[in-house]
Amino acid sequence: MADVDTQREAVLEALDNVSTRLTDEKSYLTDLDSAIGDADHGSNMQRGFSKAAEKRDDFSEMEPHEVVKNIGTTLISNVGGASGPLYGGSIMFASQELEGGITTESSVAFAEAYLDKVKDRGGAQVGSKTMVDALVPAVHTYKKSVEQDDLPPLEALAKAVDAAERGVAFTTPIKALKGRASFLDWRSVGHQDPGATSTLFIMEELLATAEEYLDGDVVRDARADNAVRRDE
Amino acid sequence: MADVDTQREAVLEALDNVSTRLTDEKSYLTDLDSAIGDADHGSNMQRGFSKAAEKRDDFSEMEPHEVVKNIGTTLISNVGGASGPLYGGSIMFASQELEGGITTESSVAFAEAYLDKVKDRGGAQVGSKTMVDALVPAVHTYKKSVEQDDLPPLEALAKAVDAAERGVAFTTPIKALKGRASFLDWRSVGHQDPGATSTLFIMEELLATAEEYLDGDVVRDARADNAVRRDE
Amino acid sequence: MIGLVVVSHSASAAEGIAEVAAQMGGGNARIVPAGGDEDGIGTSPDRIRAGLEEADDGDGVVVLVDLGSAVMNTELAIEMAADVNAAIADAPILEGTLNAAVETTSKKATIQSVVDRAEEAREYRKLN
Amino acid sequence: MIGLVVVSHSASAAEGIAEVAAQMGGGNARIVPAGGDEDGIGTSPDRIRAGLEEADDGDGVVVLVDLGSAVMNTELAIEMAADVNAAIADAPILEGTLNAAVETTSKKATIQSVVDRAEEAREYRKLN
Ligand SMILES: Nc1ncnc2c1ncn2[C@@H]1O[C@H](COP(=O)(O)OP(=O)(O)O)[C@@H](O)[C@H]1O
Ligand SMILES: Nc1ncnc2c1ncn2[C@@H]1O[C@H](COP(=O)(O)OP(=O)(O)O)[C@@H](O)[C@H]1O
Ligand SMILES: [Mg+2]
Ligand SMILES: [Mg+2]
Ligand SMILES: [Mg+2]
Ligand SMILES: [Mg+2]
Repeated sequence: MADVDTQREAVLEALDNVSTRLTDEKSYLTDLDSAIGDADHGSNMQRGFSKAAEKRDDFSEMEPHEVVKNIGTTLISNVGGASGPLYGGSIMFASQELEGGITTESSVAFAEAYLDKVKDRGGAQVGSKTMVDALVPAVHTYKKSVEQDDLPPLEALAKAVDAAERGVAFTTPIKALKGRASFLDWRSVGHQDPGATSTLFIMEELLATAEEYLDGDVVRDARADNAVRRDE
Repeated sequence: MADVDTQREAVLEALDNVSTRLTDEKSYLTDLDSAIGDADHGSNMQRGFSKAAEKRDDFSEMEPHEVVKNIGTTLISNVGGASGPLYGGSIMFASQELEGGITTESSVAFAEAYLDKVKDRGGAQVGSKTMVDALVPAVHTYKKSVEQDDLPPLEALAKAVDAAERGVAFTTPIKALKGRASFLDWRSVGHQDPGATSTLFIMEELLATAEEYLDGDVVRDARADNAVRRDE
Repeated sequence: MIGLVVVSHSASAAEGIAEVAAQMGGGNARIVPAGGDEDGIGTSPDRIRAGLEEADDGDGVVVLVDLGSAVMNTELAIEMAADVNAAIADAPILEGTLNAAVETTSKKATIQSVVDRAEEAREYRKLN
Repeated sequence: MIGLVVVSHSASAAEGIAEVAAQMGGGNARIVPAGGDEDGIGTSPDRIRAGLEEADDGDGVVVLVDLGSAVMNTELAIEMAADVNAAIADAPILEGTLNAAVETTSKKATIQSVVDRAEEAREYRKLN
């Protein structure tokens, strides 16, 4: 296990990376939300994570799990929309799994607790066309890769990111059953879910951060579907 | 049939009498409404009829049924609450029965049309604890007294007023099924309905006006229940 | 496009409901709040009539109402605005307006489909 | 007395609903609007939490909500306000608040009876 200072540094680094990424993706996420929602997912996410990133200094003395918890509460108060309680509340809740420090095992427990809370809070299942569609394959894949296949954490995480990407692609052809988009009924078919997409972006940044800290370099599988990311 | 000028004069005189009476009863009606409603029936009725009475001069050239119709539209715009559309809309609608002039027969048709419109607009039946509980016995009694018993109109109207008074008394021991009071459910039992009460007051003033114009003087039956009027 | 009129006893409730629903319709829905009366809490047939006329572009209007006298004054207003084709939805006012707002932005919307969609809001459950 | 909190995405909708409901409770009900968020349309767990604390006199609180995120933020707020005994009613927001306001003024009211009464508003029909 890395020492506490390194763990904290890694968490803060991840936070910065996520915040920067979501700032870059703000208008893309908002475009996705404008098709089946109220065109605010990009600004919601950008605002919430920027506020958290601005608190870096307040976090500098905390235990790593406390930092994660405080990121959650900051998101709760600042993201707004459905994604605020989902991201913020679930991060806050799952942070307790990290109380003993951030290890491969505790990261699996964190991921599971996070998924459980999102499902519990929002009532969405796989196929509801929400962030759950990205999370379920990602968390299942991560857990199986670590616990059954004994893959190193970085490889497991890379596989999880690919799984999330397949989940994002899966949201496009289905009808929304939860959240604002569900009001559109059949008209939601054919549009990619913003929350699943932001989940993927965050996971990509976690992977990038892990690559730095675990000193590895993984090759991700061929992407499931190029449609899930904006034209670059 | 009285000439048009006398008819119009009688209508305007009735309007004045009703307006004065409702001004006198304003706080009593509001007290009734405060027990099972929102404490505005007195001011609603007073405001609406005062506005109509103030328009006396505008009415001075109109046909009698036009005056009645305009009283209705003035009430629609000025009474407010549930009683606005009920009183105003029904008077407006029923005024067409007076197009051929105000006679005993047309007054029966007016009364029936008025009752039909109140029931139709509000969906209340006898026993819903509304103005319908005063109107049904009054209109039935008036029609029967005129058409079956061949009573002179003044006597028929006096009987109708007594019938309305029994209807008002009947509202007290029952549960409200329509209007605001119905939200109170069982707690509405034991309170007299404000709209039934104002209906009675208006009918009393129509009777007083008719006594003047038909040059009669009728003895009303013993009152059904002293509880229906305020302590004087 | 079918217009919507929101008739609540409170002017600010009507405005707020219209505001939330406008977002659901992606900013394209025609939603006119017509709440309150001259004295504050209440409904006014004259205001509702004006709302009907404002909301109508010729395709007709669906009205969402809160309680008793809102219904009666809306009926009167519809009778008065004889040139506007309008119907009242028997639906919870906020939830019905949201559903209706989405439906009005559909190419296939009709007065009946908007009423139906508004009335489906009765079945809307909020807790999992 | 049981308090009520009205959580709509629109601050003015929440205020207007509270205003109409206050009349139903004969002016005695404790009704706190907690709508909107810092940026306008939305809900805020911090505002809702403050609303819960304001509405509670020790007897508990029932919360009426509009859509999805209002429910989730209310759940979070209830978790945060650990000292307030609160429940969410699965009811149309305006109609449920009116029913609930009447029930809170009953001597026999409990959190459960207020929730039940609010949820009965689903059955409320407006047209004859
Ligand atoms: N009940 C739910 N369960 C899971 N995810 C949900 C739920 N409701 C919404 N979401 C997610 O939230 C995203 C929208 O977030 P955002 O636009 O920030 O909030 P809002 O819809 O309130 O404007 C959706 O794309 C979806 O992934
Ligand atoms: N649906 C209805 N049908 C018949 N009469 C009704 C109906 N609703 C209310 N009323 C009558 O209206 C009266 C209340 O009028 P008012 O206080 O002026 O209106 P509001 O209830 O809107 O404040 C009630 O006492 C009742 O007699
Ligand atoms: Mg959104
Ligand atoms: Mg939003
Ligand atoms: Mg009243
Ligand atoms: Mg009133």
